[in-house]
Amino acid sequence: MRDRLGRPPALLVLPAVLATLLLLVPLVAMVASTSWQDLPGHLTSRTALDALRISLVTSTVAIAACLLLGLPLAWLLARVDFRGRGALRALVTVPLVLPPVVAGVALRSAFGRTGLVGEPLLAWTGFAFPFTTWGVVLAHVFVSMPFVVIAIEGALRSADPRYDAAAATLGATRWTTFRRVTVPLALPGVVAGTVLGWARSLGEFGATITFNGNYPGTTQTMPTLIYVTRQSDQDAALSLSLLMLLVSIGVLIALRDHWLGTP
Amino acid sequence: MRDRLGRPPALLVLPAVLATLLLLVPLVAMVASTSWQDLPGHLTSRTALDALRISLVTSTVAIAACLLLGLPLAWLLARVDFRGRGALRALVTVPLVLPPVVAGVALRSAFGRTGLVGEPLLAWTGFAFPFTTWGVVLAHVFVSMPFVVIAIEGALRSADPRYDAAAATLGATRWTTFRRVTVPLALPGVVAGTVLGWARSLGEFGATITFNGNYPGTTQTMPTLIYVTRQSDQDAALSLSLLMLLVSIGVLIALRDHWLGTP
Amino acid sequence: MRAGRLVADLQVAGRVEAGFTAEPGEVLAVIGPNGAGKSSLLHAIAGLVDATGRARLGDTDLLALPVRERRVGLVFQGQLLFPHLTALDNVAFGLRARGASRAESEAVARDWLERFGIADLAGRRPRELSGGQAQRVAIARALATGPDVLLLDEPFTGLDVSVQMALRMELGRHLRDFPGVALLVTHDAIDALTLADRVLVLDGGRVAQVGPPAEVAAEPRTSHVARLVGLNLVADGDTLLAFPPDAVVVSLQEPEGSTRLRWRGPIATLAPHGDAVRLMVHASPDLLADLTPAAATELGLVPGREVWLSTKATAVSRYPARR
Amino acid sequence: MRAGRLVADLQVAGRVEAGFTAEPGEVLAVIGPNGAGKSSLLHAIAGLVDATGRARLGDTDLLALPVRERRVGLVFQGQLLFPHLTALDNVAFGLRARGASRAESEAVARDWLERFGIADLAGRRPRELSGGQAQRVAIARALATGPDVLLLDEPFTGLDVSVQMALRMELGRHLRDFPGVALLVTHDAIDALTLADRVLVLDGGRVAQVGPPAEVAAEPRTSHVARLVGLNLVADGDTLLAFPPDAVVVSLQEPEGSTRLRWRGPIATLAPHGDAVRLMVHASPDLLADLTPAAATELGLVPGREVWLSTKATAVSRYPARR
Amino acid sequence: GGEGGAGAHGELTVLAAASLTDVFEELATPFESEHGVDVRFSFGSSTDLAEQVADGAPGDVLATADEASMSLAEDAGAAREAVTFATNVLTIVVPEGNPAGIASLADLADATWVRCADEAPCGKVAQAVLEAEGVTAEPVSLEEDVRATLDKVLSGEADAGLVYATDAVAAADDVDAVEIPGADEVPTSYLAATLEQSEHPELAADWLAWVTSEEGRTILHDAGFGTP
Ligand SMILES: Nc1ncnc2c1ncn2[C@@H]1O[C@H](COP(=O)(O)OP(=O)(O)OP(=O)(O)O)[C@@H](O)[C@H]1O
Ligand SMILES: Nc1ncnc2c1ncn2[C@@H]1O[C@H](COP(=O)(O)OP(=O)(O)OP(=O)(O)O)[C@@H](O)[C@H]1O
Ligand SMILES: [Mg+2]
Ligand SMILES: [Mg+2]
Repeated sequence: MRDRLGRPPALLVLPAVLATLLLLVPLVAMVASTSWQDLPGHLTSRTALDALRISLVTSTVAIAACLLLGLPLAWLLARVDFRGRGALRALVTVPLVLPPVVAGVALRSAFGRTGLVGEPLLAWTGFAFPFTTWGVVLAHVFVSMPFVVIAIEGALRSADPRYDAAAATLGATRWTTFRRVTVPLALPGVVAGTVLGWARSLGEFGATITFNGNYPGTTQTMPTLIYVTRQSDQDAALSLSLLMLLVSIGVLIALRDHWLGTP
Repeated sequence: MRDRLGRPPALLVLPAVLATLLLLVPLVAMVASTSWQDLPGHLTSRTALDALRISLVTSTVAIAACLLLGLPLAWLLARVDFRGRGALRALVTVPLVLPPVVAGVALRSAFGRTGLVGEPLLAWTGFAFPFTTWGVVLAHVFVSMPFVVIAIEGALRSADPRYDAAAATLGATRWTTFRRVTVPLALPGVVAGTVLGWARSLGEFGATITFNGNYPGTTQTMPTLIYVTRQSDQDAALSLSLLMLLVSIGVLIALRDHWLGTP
Repeated sequence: MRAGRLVADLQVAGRVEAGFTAEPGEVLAVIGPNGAGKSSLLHAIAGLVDATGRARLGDTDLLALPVRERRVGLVFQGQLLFPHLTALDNVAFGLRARGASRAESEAVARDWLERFGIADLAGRRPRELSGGQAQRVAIARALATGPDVLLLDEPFTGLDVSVQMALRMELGRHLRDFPGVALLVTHDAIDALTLADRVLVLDGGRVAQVGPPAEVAAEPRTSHVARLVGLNLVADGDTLLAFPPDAVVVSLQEPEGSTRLRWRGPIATLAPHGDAVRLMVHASPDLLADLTPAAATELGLVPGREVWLSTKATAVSRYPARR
Repeated sequence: MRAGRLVADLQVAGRVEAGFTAEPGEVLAVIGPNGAGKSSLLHAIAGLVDATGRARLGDTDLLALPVRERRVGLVFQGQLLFPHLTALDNVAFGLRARGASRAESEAVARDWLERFGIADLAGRRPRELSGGQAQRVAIARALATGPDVLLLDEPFTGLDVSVQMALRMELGRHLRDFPGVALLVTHDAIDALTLADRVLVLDGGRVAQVGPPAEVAAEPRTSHVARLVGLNLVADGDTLLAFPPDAVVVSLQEPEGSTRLRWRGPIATLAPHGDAVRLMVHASPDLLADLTPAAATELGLVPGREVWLSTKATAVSRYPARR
Repeated sequence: GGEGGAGAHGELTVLAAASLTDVFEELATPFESEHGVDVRFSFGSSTDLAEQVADGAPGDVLATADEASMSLAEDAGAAREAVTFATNVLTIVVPEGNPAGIASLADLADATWVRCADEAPCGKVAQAVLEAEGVTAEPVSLEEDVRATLDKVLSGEADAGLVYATDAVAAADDVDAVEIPGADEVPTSYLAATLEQSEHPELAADWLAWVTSEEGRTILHDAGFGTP
C-alpha cells in the first residue's frame, strides 16, 4: 500500500526535508562543536553518572505514573460523555503553557512544606516532597502528564468507537474493553504519547530545580547538572548534553523495537 | 455509544481523578496565592502587553510553520516506506530530550552569526536570526516541532490506511489524498499535536533566552518577562503567569470550538 | 441462562418504531427493504443505540441493562472484527471477557472455527482473510459466548453457495437447540422461509406484517415481500391482490373481456428466468410476467415496447390490506 | 479513455495466480468459493497489492502505473466509504480528484444518487446510512469517475430484492454502453448468468474455467459452480458428470441394474425447494436430490437416515475434465 | 546638560546580570531624563549574556556579576576594558522571624539550608566563605543561582540560605538577614564594559560614567552593593 499509491509529492517531501534539516542542522552543529574526547571522562565521573542515573530513573518512574494516571484520564476525555468534559480538557492543557519555573512555583504552593497539601502531609507523615528524589518525580509527572494525556486522547478519538461497542456485546466490561480493545487499537498514539512524556520529563529543568533544588545524588538530574556546569565550563556542559542525547536515543530505539516490532 | 457500554469502572475513574487532582491542586494553590488585583495593572503595562503580544505572535507563527513542515514529515514517517525511516524517526525525537538551554546553544552553533548556516546567511543576505523576533520563532519551531511531528505521526498510524488506497483508485494524487482523506481522518490527533506544539512554544523559555536574549519589544516573550520580573517581584511574576494562563486558555478554547465543533 | 419470552416495543427516533413478541426458542426472521430499520431494531435490542419503549426478556428489563449485561450475540452488518486480534482471538474474546480461562476459551473458539471450516485460518488477522472467511469468523464470534438472544444481521452475506448451505445447516441445527430468541435479518427469501418460525416484516421503520413464513409468503402485505417471494402485488382499495408472474398473460393489444385485472406499460427488462423469460413491466405498480422464450420471440418483445398484461381472476389471491 | 483489450497474467503470492483476457466492452463475471482469490485478483489489477506478472490494457502496461493512473473504478468488498464525507461528497470525490469543479462534481454525484434512489440521503455521513444505502453510495462512487476498467467486488451484497433488481438493470444498461472492461465478482448465479458475457471461475487461487455463462452453467468444472447453478457434479476419472437434482432417484434399498451411477450416504438436510423437497446427502461427493413431498413422507426421510441415490444415464451430461 | 551623548532620539541597550534588575532600572530613570534617551535592558545570566555578546548581540553595555563572564566577552573581543563598578558580599537570609533560630554559619549544621552551586559565581564565594569559617555543614540543595537560593528561603522551603547582601535588602520585607562576620574578606565584583558593537559608544561610556559616579554609587549602595 506504499508507493503503489504514487510517488510522495514534492509538495509533501519538500517541507518534510526542510523540517528534517531544521532539526538536524542544529544538532550537527552542536555535535561538531563538542569535544568528543571529554565523553569517556564523563562516563567515569561520579557526578555525571549519578545525574544520568537519577534522570533515567525519575523520568521512567514519572512516565509510568503518567501512563497509570493519564491513560485513564485520556480515555475518560475521549470516550465518556460527562458534564464538564470541556472544562476538564482545558484544565489538562493549562500546565502545558506554564513556563517551567512557574510550574515549579505552582508545585511548591501545593506540595511545598507550607503548601496546601504539603503542610498537612508534613504534619501527619513527616515527609515532604521538596529536595527529595520523589519531589523530582512529582515535578516530572506534573509537567509531562499533559503531553501524555493530550497526545493519547487525540489518538483515542481517531480510533473507531464501534469496536468498543462490539466488545460490549461480547460481554466485555469497560475495563476489559479498555485493556484489550481500545488501547491496543490506539497503540501507535499511546506510544507517541509515552515518548513525548518521557522525553519531556528527561529534558525537564525549570520546574525540577525550582521545586527541588539541585543536590548531587538525590535531586541533580542531567539537565540541572548541565545547567550548573555551563556556568563555569561551556564545553563540559555540551559534552554532557551529548552523553544524555546518546543515552536517550538508545533507550528510545530500544523501546520502539520492543513495542512496535520493526521501527 | 456512551454509557450504554456500562458505567466507567473505578479502575479507570480513580486514576483519572487522581491525575486531575495532581494537575488541579498546584494550579489552585498557585492561583490562590496570586494577587488578582495586580492583573488589571499588567493589562495596561506596556512591557507586559508587548511581551504577551510577542508571545502570542511568535507561538502562532511558530505553530503554523511547525504544521506546514511537520505535518508532511509526520505523514512521511507514518505512510511512506523508505530507507532510514527508523533513523529519521529517532532524529525527530532527539530535540525533545535536549534541555532547553542546550537547545539554545545548538541553535546558536547552527544559526548564530558565526554558525554553520548563520555565517553564510549573514554574508549573503545581511540577515541573522539571533536577537530578532524571527530568531524567537526559529527557537520555538525547533523546540515544538518534535512534539507536533510525533503526536501527529502517532495519530496517522492509528488511522486506517485503506482509505488512502480507496482515494487512489478514485484518481486522487497523494497530495489530494493527504489533504482530503488522511489529515481529516486523523484530525483529532492533528489538533492534539497542534495544541501541544503551541503550548510548548508559548511556555518556551530556555532556548529563546539563550539564542535570542531578552530584549523588550523584540525578543522578550512572556516567559522571559516572568523570569526577569521574578528577580525583583515574586508576586508580580505570578500574576503575569496568571495573565498568560488566562489568555492561553481563552485561545485554546476558542480554537477547539472552531475546529472541532462542540468541545 | 435467562431464556424467556422477548416482548419488545422499541422506538429509535427517525429510524424504527416496532413492537413484537418472540417466544423462547423461536427464530424470528426480520425482513424489509434497505433502510427499513432492521439493523436499528437489532441495535436497539443490543443497546447500541438510544431507544425508548420497552424490551423485556422473561423477567428482565433489557433497556435498564448496559450492553454487556444484555447477553446478546450480535453479528454486525459490517463484521467489526477486532483488527488487532487473530481469528482465534476474535472468537475467544467473548469467552475470555466472560471469565473463561485462556486455554478453555481457545479450545471452544477453535471448535467453532472448525465447525465453520476455517480452522486453518485461526492465526490470521481479519485483514488477511477474504470477505467470506471474515464473515464466518464474525458469526462464530457471536455464537461462541452462548448468548441469551441471538441477533444476526445478514449473516450469510458474502458467503459462497456451499458455505451458505453448510452454514444454514449448521445454524439451523444450532437454532433448533437454542433455547433463546433469535432474530435473523435477511434479504434472502430462502433464509426467511427455511430457518424462521415467524417472519417480521418491516417497512419504513414500522411493522407491516408478522406471521409464519408460509402465510407471509402467500399473502404478502408489502411490495418488498411480494418481490422477495416472487409475486406480483396490486392494491385494490382495501384489498390486496397477489399473483405469480407465470399467471400473467402478455399481449400487444388490449385484452378482451371485462376483467379489471389488466395493466399497460413499457417493458423495463427482459431476462431468462429458469426455463422461462421474465419480463418486468413499468405499469403501476411494476409487474413481473413469465412467458416461454418462444412466445417472447413471437411477440417481438424488447425493452421499451408497450405491452398489455392481464391475469385470470382464479390465479389471484385476494386478502384484506389491514395491518 | 483508454479502452482496449485487457490481457492479464497476475500472481499475488499465496493468494491468486490467474491469467485471462477480456475484450473491450466485455463484462467478465469472476466466481469462485470464499478465499478463491477473487478480491485479490481485482486488487492486483487496481494496484492495491503487490503483484507480479503482466497486465496490459490496450497498449498500456498497468503494472507500471501507480494506482491512481490505472483509472479503475473499484467497489470494495468492505465499502470503505470515507467516514468524514457525506454521501454526496463521497461520490463527488473522484470527480474532484480528477479536476472537475465542485459544482460540476456535485451535479454529477447528485445525478448518480438519484439514479440509485438515494438522492434524499445525499447529506448523510456513511455512519448514518443503512448497510444497503451505503452499498449503493459505494457503487455510485466507483462509477461516477468514468473509469477505464470497472472492478465490482460483490456489488449487490446487502441490497434488498427490488433494489438489487433495479440496480442490476441500471448496471446492465451502464455496462452495455460501457466501452471498457468490467470485472464483476459475485456469489449469485443470476448476476453471473445475466450480466456477464463470459465467466471466469477461480478455485484455490487458480483459473478453473473460462467461458460463456451458458457453457459454464451447463458444464461446470468445479463443485462450487455446480452448486451455484444447482447441479450435482461427480468426477469419473478424467470425465466429469453433471446432472440436476430432480434427475436423482432416492431409494432405501440398493437400486437394481448395473448402473455405476449410484451412491450411498446419510441425509444431511431436507428442506422445501419450490414445490419439491430438496435433500442433501453426504455421499462422496455431497449430492442434491429433489423429490415430491409425498415421496419424501412415504420413504420416511429424516436427516441422518442412510439412503441410496441413483440417476438415469440419459439425464447426465458428460464432458472431459481438462483445463 | 540635557542634550549630550548620542542625541535626543537615541536608545541605549544595556545587557545586565539578572541580579542587577532593580538597581539598574532605578539608575536608568535619571539617566534617561538627563540624556533624553531610552535605556533598554536585556537581563539574563552573566554567562548567557557574555556568550550572546560574543555572538554579536546588539547592545552598548555589558554588566556581569562576575569576572569570569566578563573575560569571556573580552576574550571574544566584544567588550572593551571593563571596570568594576560594585561589589557584593555574602550574607545568611532566613525566613521572617527566623524559625530555625540561625545566628551564625555554625548553626547551619542542623538546618535545612541552601546555597549556590559551586559552578555559579555566588557558589564560588560561598565555598570560599564556608572554607574560611571552617564550616562543613552540607546544604540540601546547590542552587543554580542566587535568585533561586533566595527563592527557597522566601518560600519557606529552606530554613536558611547564603545570598548576597543586595538580595537580603531587596527582599527585606519577607526575610531577615544574618550577617556573616568575615564575609567582606571574599567580595564578588560586578564589572561593566562598553561593547565593540555599540552604535552609541559615547552614550555607553556615559552610562559607565554614571554608574561609577558619586550619585550612581549612592543608588547602588542603597540597594546593598558595596563599592570597589
Ligand atoms: N446513525 C444514524 N443516524 C441517522 N439515521 C440513521 C443512522 N443509521 C441509520 N439511519 C437511518 O435509519 C434508517 C434505518 O436504518 P437501518 O440501518 O436500521 O436499516 P436496515 O433495515 O438495516 O437497512 P439495510 O437492509 O440497508 O441494512 C435508514 O433510513 C438509515 O438511513
Ligand atoms: N493480506 C493477506 N495476507 C495473507 N493472505 C491473505 C490476505 N488477504 C487475503 N488472503 C488470503 O488469500 C486468499 C484469497 O483471498 P481473497 O480475498 O482474494 O478471496 P475472495 O475470492 O475474494 O473470497 P471471498 O469470496 O470470501 O471474498 C484467501 O485464502 C485469504 O485468506
Ligand atoms: Mg442493516
Ligand atoms: Mg472477496
